[in-house]
Amino acid sequence: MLEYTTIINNDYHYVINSIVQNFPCISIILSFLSGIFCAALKSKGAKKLCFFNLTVGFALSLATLIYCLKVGDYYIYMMGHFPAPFGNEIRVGVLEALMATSFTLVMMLSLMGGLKHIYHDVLPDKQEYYFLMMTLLYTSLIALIYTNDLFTAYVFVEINTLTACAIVMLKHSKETLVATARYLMMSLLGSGLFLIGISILYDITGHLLMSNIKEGVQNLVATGRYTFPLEMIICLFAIGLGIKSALYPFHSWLPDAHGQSTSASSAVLSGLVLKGYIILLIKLVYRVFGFNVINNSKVLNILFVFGILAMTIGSIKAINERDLKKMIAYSSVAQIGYIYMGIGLGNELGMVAACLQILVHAFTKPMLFNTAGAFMDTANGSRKFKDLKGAARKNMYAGIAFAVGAFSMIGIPLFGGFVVKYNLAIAALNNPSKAVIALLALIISTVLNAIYYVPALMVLFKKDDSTKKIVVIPDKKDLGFIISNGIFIICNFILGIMSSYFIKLIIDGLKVFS
Amino acid sequence: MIYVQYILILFLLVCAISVCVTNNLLVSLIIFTAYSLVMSVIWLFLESPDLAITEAAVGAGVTSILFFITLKKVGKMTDKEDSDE
Amino acid sequence: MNKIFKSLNDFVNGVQDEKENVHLKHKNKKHHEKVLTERIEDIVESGENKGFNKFYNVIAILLACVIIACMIYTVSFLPSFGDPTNPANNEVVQAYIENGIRDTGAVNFVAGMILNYRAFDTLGESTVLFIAATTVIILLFKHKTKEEEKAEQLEEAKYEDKHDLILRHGALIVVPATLVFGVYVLFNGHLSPGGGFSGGTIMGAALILYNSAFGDNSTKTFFNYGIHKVIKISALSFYALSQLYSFITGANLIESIIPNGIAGNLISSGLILPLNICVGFEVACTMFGFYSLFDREEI
Amino acid sequence: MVSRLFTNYYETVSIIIFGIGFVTLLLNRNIIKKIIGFNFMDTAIYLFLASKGYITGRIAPILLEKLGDTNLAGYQAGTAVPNVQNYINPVPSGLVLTGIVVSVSFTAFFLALAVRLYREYKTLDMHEIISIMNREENKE
Repeated sequence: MLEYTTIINNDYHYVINSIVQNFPCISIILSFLSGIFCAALKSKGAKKLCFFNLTVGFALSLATLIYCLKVGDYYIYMMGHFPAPFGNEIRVGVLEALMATSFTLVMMLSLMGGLKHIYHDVLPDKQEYYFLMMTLLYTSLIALIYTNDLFTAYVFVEINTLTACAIVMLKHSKETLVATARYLMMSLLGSGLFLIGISILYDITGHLLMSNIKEGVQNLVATGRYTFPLEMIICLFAIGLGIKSALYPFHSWLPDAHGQSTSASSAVLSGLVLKGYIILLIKLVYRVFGFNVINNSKVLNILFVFGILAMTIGSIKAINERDLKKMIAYSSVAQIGYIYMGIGLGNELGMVAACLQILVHAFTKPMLFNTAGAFMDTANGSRKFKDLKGAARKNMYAGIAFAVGAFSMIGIPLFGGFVVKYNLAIAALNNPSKAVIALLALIISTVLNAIYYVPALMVLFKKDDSTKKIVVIPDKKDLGFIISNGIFIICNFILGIMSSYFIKLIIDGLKVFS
Repeated sequence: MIYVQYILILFLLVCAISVCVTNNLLVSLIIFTAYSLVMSVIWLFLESPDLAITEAAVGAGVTSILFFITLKKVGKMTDKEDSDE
Repeated sequence: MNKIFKSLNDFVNGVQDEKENVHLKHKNKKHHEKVLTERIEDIVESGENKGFNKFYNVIAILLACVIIACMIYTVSFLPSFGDPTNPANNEVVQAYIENGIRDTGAVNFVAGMILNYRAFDTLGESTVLFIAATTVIILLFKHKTKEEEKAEQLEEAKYEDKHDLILRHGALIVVPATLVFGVYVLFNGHLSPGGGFSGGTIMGAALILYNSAFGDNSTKTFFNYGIHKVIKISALSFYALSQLYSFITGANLIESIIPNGIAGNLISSGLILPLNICVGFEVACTMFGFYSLFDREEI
Repeated sequence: MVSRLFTNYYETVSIIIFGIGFVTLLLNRNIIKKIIGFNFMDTAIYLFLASKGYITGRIAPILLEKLGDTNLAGYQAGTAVPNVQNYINPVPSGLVLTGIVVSVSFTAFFLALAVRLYREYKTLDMHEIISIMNREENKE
């Protein structure tokens, strides 16, 4: 750790020796500013500003990642003139920088891939607001990744919720309003539970900063005081964030919200927004309670069971679904289940696998949603499988990308999804009490994944004999779409083939994470 | 003074329960407004004047106005449908 | 059953109406049939659901009881109310009170805390308000052509004199007082209770009262969508920029050039006063914007 | 346990209101009722937080000269400090202030959504809206 002292009196020694350390803060405030200015611009200008901001953000977070790798340690950055229990601070390490970089990339690519649909689905006089919401969503995501203060995390969770609801709602149709209302309701329940958890935690530890809370919690556990409230707080956090990240019994809002919205929104929602909350949960596990405290509580078992239920029941629901986008949305439920199972295994390897799954899913699902949008173009906007027969033949680029995504989700070697399943299996073997169930669930879920993705591929690649009239002629040479899917495919292969490098990165990151 | 606090707190509880029970939207909104106002008084008792002034302006003021305009918009102000026929 | 009869009655009425419009006979009949069948479906459904509804209510009460019981059990373990030795009253609180005036220059420690020590949270908070205003604009704002606007203004002018007399005369007294009080609360945020948010809301409430008493046209002379946008964007961007400055100087240990002034004076406490003013104007605009969007779908 | 609940009466009541609000938000069918429930839930949490900051016999965290804290220049120069024993905890107030803004934003958003939903579906009943939506979807 870099030199950092906390002294109550005004003797603040704090050494910042490098310009790079300012980059996370600059990227957060910069995206705030560009989000605000988007309101003053027209659609085209807002788009340019949004992409400019994402590009700059990508460069800044990449630089931060390289710096962190070089130093091999985390650093703490004061947000203001006062060090942390008094002021705000952000904390940057390898894992955070890695997540921020990949999230920026995913967001840029999914916006690029779905740009045509945004112009089609959103009313022309409201398009600038779409980019405004995206920019502020991005702000809240990176702030959630970097922040080291629970209440700041709460504020940014709320920004995240509000913007996520807004990007669902911006598609001009009746159904999205209903989907937004359900999504908003569930999110509010989640935030309420999260906030009351924070209040009780503040009451018994007296701090809001994650590192100080951890000290307090370790003290309380050592002296054996407040055991029931602590258990309750962990429950509240887990349920609150579980609702927001669509853990199985609380997933009811997800298929509608992800299925009805425009493809870029679905891509960002399932690829990034859900992951933001899960990263916050991992942060809570490591930084607020400490791994051993969480491990001793029963909450991990509950998360484990819910994760396994999500993996199987989400897949079964996806099999029954006759709607392409909703099928992919249910597949998201199943994939979120993998993450929770990894966390629930309660060992380091499981956590590594969960982090890897966050990355793999973030690079795969947006591609699937964007290609689904492209398929819908060939069938006059219908999402039903019966209309989508042979859609992949009409748009070969989308077909290839969808196939890659599907193979990755099923878990075929060489693709990212396989690595996750392999690592989850190893992690499960390290935890004898849960090994049998976890392995069984992995096998069943893989089979179920194959059961719905393979027929979907077969339908999409089937020769279409019927001579339906196509009203909207699909634009096959949509350059942004092709480039974004190309990069997604390459990232998927990189994650699949060079996985050992990423696993090493994540292990390094988790070491300095707590 | 402590008994005043007890009474106010009890009032909050009664408000919360009665909003759940009543079927009339207008009535429940009026109860909500009263609840907000009492909440701001309670915050004065808790020595947080910043919160009291904010809650009085927001909860009993603007939020209630928004609720009432919404009711006007959806035509439930006169309450034709909800009342028992 | 009553409801079925009522809907049948409605249907018959509809048919009678229809006889008067001979031209649309066929179309309308079909429409009415559809409505009737759907209605009956609804009623049947709700009849079936009656048992289910009761079940639902029971579940609701049970769920509420379980949640409340768990949490109350938690509360019984928590530190006592009003005890000075609670864990929450620790060195952080001590530092806020002892060093507050020296560090921030604000006599109101809460204002000093939220606008100087923990300014990042507050930046997020005002952004939440900004986003909410934007979502309401997305949902309810209607772009009107110039002709529509003119027609509406004429319509408004007809009723201009018919606004309630008591309301107008009352507003003449109350609006300036409220406005002045709002400005006072806003500008004294660092000296007394209040601050940007509450002051802004009070000012917004005064604007709302003015609007409902004197009508749309008189408000439009000094406040319209363009001004609303400009105030919001400039206030928030000033906020973000000043925070960027303060974060970067703070983290790099550079002394801030903004003086704290003499504590207790109106113009003191560094950035807190300008930030309060920014937040206040943004909030006033947003609150009035909410009202006018809900009421007339424009600003 | 019951005596503890009576000592913490603010917390107890706020938790009860929280439960009521939570269930109203989750299970009430009317959207406006849902929003009122959400407001109850949030204000209950804020009451809980604010009661955490209260200390018996102390006053609001705004410097008052009548309590003997008169040396303003000294406090600013750092040569003297105000008496901590006079004031309650300012942190919860600040947090609640932030929270109130968040909840009013969500209320406005949800209400606007309710107005739009009513315009499209002519009802405020969430179940009815969903069943109408499903019916329309199946027709297509």
